[in-house]
Amino acid sequence: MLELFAATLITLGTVFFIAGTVGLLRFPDIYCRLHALTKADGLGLALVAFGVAILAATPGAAFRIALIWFFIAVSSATCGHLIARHARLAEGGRHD
Amino acid sequence: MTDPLVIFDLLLALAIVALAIAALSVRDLYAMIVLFVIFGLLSALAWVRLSAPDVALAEAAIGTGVTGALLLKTLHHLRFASGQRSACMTPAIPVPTGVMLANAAFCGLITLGLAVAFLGAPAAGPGFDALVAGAMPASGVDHPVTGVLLNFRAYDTLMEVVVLLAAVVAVWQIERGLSDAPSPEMGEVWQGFARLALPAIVVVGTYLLWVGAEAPGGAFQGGAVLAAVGLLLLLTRAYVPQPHHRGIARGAFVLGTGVFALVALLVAGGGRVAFEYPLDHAKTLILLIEGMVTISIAVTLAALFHGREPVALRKEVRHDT
Amino acid sequence: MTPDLDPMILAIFLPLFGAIAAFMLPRAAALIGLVTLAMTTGAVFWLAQRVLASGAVIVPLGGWGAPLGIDLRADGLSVAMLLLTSAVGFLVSVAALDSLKGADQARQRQYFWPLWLLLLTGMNGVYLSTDIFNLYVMIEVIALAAVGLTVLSGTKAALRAGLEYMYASILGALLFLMGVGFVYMQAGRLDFAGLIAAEPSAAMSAALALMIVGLLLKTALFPLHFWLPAAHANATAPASALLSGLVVKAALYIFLRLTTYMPLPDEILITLIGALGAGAVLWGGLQALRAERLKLLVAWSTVVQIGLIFIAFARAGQVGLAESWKAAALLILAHGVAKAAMFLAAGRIKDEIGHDRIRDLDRAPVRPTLAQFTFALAAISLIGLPPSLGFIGKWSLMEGAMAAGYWHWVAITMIGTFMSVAYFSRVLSAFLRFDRVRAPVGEHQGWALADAAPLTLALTAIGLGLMAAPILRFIEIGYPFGAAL
Amino acid sequence: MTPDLIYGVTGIAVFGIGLVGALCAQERLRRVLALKLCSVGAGFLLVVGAWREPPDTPDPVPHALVITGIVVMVSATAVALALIRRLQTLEAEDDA
Amino acid sequence: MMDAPLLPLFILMTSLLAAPILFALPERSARLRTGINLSMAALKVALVGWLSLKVSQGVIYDLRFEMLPGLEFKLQADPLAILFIALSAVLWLITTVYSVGYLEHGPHRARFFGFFSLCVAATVGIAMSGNLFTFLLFYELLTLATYPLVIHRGDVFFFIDWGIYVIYTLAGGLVLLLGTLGLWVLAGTTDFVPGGVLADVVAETPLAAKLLFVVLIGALGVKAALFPFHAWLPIAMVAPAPVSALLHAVAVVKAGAFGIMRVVYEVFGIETAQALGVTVPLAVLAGITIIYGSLRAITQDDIKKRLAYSTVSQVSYITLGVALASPIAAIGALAHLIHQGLMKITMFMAAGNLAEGLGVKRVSQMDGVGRAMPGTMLAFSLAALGMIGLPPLAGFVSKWYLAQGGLEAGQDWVIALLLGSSLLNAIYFLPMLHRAWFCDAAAQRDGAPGRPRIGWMLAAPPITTAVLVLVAGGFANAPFSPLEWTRFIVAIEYQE
Repeated sequence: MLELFAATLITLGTVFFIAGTVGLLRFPDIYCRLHALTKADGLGLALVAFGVAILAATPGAAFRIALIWFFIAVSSATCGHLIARHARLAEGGRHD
Repeated sequence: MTDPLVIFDLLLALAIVALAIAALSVRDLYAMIVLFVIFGLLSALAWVRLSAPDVALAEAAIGTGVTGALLLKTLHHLRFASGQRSACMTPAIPVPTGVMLANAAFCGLITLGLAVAFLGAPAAGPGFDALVAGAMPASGVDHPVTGVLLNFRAYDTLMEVVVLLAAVVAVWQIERGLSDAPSPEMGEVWQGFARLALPAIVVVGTYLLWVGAEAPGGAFQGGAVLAAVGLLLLLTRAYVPQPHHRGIARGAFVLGTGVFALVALLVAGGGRVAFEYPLDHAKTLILLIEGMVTISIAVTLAALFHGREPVALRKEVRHDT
Repeated sequence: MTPDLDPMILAIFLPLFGAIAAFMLPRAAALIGLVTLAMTTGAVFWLAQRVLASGAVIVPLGGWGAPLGIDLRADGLSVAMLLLTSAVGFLVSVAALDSLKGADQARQRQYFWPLWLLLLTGMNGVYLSTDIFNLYVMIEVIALAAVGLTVLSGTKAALRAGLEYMYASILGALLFLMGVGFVYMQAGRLDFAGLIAAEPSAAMSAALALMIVGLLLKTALFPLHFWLPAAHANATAPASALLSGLVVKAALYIFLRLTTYMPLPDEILITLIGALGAGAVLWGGLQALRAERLKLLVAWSTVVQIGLIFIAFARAGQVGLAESWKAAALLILAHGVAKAAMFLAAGRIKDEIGHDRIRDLDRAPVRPTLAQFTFALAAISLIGLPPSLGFIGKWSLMEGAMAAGYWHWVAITMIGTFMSVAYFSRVLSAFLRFDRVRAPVGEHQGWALADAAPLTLALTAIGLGLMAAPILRFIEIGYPFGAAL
Repeated sequence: MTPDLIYGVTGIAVFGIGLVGALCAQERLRRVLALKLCSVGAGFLLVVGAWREPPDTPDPVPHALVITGIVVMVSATAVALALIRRLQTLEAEDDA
Repeated sequence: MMDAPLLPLFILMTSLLAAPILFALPERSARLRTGINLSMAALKVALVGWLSLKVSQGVIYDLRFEMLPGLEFKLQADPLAILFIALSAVLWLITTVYSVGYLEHGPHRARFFGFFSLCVAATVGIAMSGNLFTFLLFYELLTLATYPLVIHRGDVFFFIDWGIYVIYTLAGGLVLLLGTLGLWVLAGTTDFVPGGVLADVVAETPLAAKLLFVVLIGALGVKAALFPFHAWLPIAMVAPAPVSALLHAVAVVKAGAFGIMRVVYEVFGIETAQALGVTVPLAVLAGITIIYGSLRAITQDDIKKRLAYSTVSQVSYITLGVALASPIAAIGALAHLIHQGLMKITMFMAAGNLAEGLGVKRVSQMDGVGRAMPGTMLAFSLAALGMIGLPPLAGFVSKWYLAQGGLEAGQDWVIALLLGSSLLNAIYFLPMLHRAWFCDAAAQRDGAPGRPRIGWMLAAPPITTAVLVLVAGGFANAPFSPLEWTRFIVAIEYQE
């Protein structure tokens, strides 16, 4: 039962990843792509991590997975910010 | 029925090859570096599949992480130095397409030959398995890779640290204290992230070093992760290298090599040769060496990223003819 | 605790500690460098004495023993190479004291010593190694230190040449590493004994091919020599002397060892390598004839000499006699000493005259007579005129080729010798002319202490020819070219 | 089909691709990258050679060698990149 | 008397060690340089005298040093060597005096005398070489040492011709290397042994032996200026006079001729060579060179060039005498080695005096020089008459023996050749003497010639050697004369 739940979560997470990837490939400009990527991946990762944590046998492992999720979330947010910022600065440079 | 993992392996392999080709053929150098970083991470994944987690860690941290950072820094410098944001850097004489094709065909032939040789080689050939298994109890550590690195083939590892030392000496020699491209302004979010990440990275790095004795990890992986601290400090300009820090930096560069070599030399005696640690102290000595080497690796990698020697800026005399 | 010192360990560790000390204390770098070199030379002599007394010696590092651990092994050939390296290195160091004394060379002075001592560590390591992966690491130590030395002057030409050198070095090392991978797959071990024991197979052939191409790239055999002339010509004089006289020999030495333990499977391949050597002799000779600058000419002559050594190798491989390797070994030693002398002399001439354009050498108002004399002596050895060691090497080469009826190698050697006479006499006659334009010719400057080291090297290159017989006997200790390990 | 076969061929392909790049690439940076690809290819070969059919554990020696190779390669890359940066600075000065 | 087994080495060292000292001396310490030069040259003469005494008493000198396994550096002092060393030692002393005077205010004297010493050391080494390998060593040293001497006064125009000189001599050296290697591979030894070392090889592979002969003689023929390898010699006459004198009389061409002797007598052995059928072609080649050189000499107006072509012709007498394979001709050849040296050195030094003292460099300017420089011209005339073969001068003695040898060997054409050659000699030398003594100077030179300004160091040497020419011819049968010594040698070489 628990495994089925976990599998569902992981599948759902994967769907978000695929959606994010499609967005990355199909969206017209960098901001839209970032939007698709960060949003979808953030959620996708959370779902997958949660699913895996359920499957993990020990609480210690679950804790580590949580840590991983936390750091990836923080760094991907920062990355998204930096990329957007860089793109905006570059645009500004082009307008000057 | 085929193992589903085989499909995963095949897909991963295809992706790795495709990324390698893409990285070399994409026009934009920035895109090239990004593709390379993905390539490196996927390679590390492939090595995990090949039950080589140590190698995967090293590749991810050093081969991809540090190398990627070095490449990005250089690209930034090149764009700044050439005063433009375009990607084309080299005033190269264009190589005729015919020559390129001939080269490619030549390399293709070589690759084909290597593939044939590889397929003809024994699937799981003879190796050091039995030898290592036999010698592990006397090595002072429990993790075989660490045993090989710091005991059985410690001489290689010492020389590897020497290579690192040579690299930093050469880089300091090459890049004089000229004004560099200013590091980019990254904003508050970045600063905050750095503050958040720093302690975590320190913990992870130290953990990797410590765990190396019995599980994947060790001096190099730990050192590389700690080097990331240095990178963050340099990038956030929380630390700006000063000329008077050079002595300490030099000390840190040579610390690992020096201690390693001294230990190797001093254990000789009483029938033992160099690098032959007395069994009772093997673990302690190895940990000592690993600790010192980790510090050196971390500082050296950070210094390699920073590049130039922090000397007082002055007009440099040039002798171009 | 007093550690048991072993000369082999010392030969590697002394320069390493020296490099660390020289890097930590830049102000005392020169002193540290000289002391280290003297001590290393002492250690090598100690080792030589030990080898003379008891034949080849082995140190199993860590006490594990090959194939799990790494063994250091010294036989006649490796000790001869060590002696060459440390003795030539010592004299080049002495010369470096003078040639890096300029006020604007503080940086070069500061970095020359640690880089050179690291280079020495790597080279000594190569000559004592018996493990192919260890050799890979060693050639990388050498490569990084050598590139650092190449670009010491910081000029744009030197940097460009250094970058090309770097690319070639890395690529060569990686080809070698790939070969190591194949050896591991097939043989399951990496020591020399494992190479001998390995069954011939496609993987071993691939390994051999990869390692050989990698080494040929590093040792700059035609047509893989493209990086060498610029790198050696643009480095500062002592660095050029080290690079040309010693560094290329490391890869050459590995090549000799490797092909001893893994014989090339086919005579055609051996002939091919000989043909590349012939190409080097002819092409390098032509380029040397055309070179406009003195150091470039000397660098091209290195390409020629390497080609000659490979001709000796090809002839040796064909005759299949242990005897025949000696010509190659002698030529390596001769070239090491003479080329170091020649680059130092060329550097002195450039320093004194202010340029090194061959065309204008005779217009110079000053005559660095002793440096010119040194250059001429070195040229005698490189051309192969008696009684220099170069002559003895060439003699052994041609003798063997003639005895075996390989007249094409004799012919190439003769042509090469003739060409070397032609391009060196371009320089030498410029030294001797003096009233070409009736320009005021200054008094020759007489003695200069800076000329002592190159002159000693050049005289050694000539004088060693008289010692050829004992040298040959020494090289044979421990059967470096026999099958027995 | 076992992983060693798949990744062995992958490694050789990557090495070959790197070789093409090292010989043909025009930009200095790209040549450095091509060499790095070669080293990854060589790493693959060694890791594949060490692999043993589970449940056997792989041979640790090649792993150690690859780690050494990675560190050596990053050192060489750093030096090559430093050369490139310095050269670019000098060339830019001369253009200016 | 003390016995010194290292005596040959000492003789070599007197000039070999003098060279670096002379190089190192500052340019301005001329007196010290002259002192060293002269004392070393005198010491060498004394040592050579001692050595020849010991050798004539039957002491055998044999110094060996292993260079490569089985291959030795070997010095020996056999009578043939003594002959050549004695010639070079005596003439070195005389030429040194001459050069000191000649270069009194010239540039780069340290360099000049250093190489001058090396040149003589090489010649002495060639003489004492105990095997072809050692011979090769000194032969190359000789090439190297003469290189800077010849171009000592060279200017840019000269360097165009200079290439020819370098190519000829160094190619000769290389071919000699090839020949030495061939000998080593074929015979397993390169030793000079009376009677030769190749008898077995000739019996087994005559073709290889013939090839070897051609290679060796070709290589040595370059230095001996054997036709068609003679072209470098007239070019080299741009050298300063003392260098030309030494080159033509002792060092270079004689080294080649001496080498041909060693090869024919002691590598092949005269009987083996005869059996191989290579001596007659060599004799013919020598004959062609003799005539060709004389013919070319006639048309030269430049004095030194005329002398140079004369050398081409005269040195081939030696080769001819060797190739005739008769003991009497061999005596003539060996005697000519000495006599030609004495005569030619006289003439070159005299020519140098003319150029220095009067600025006379061409035959057409020689009118009346006899009255202006009587001593010099007397010496010149004596030597020229000797060359022509006028009895009782030295040249006559050697030609006489050669002719007799030709008869003995059954090669009657040699008589005709010698007569023709003497006639040609007369044709190119007599007009010079005629102009010098019997034409009026005023017709050519502006104003009165005045007293030429040459010191005793220039004037004395040619007169000394001219006296020696007289003595060598007139007292040919006295004990210790060159002729007597050559009889001693020939007895050894022909193993009688």
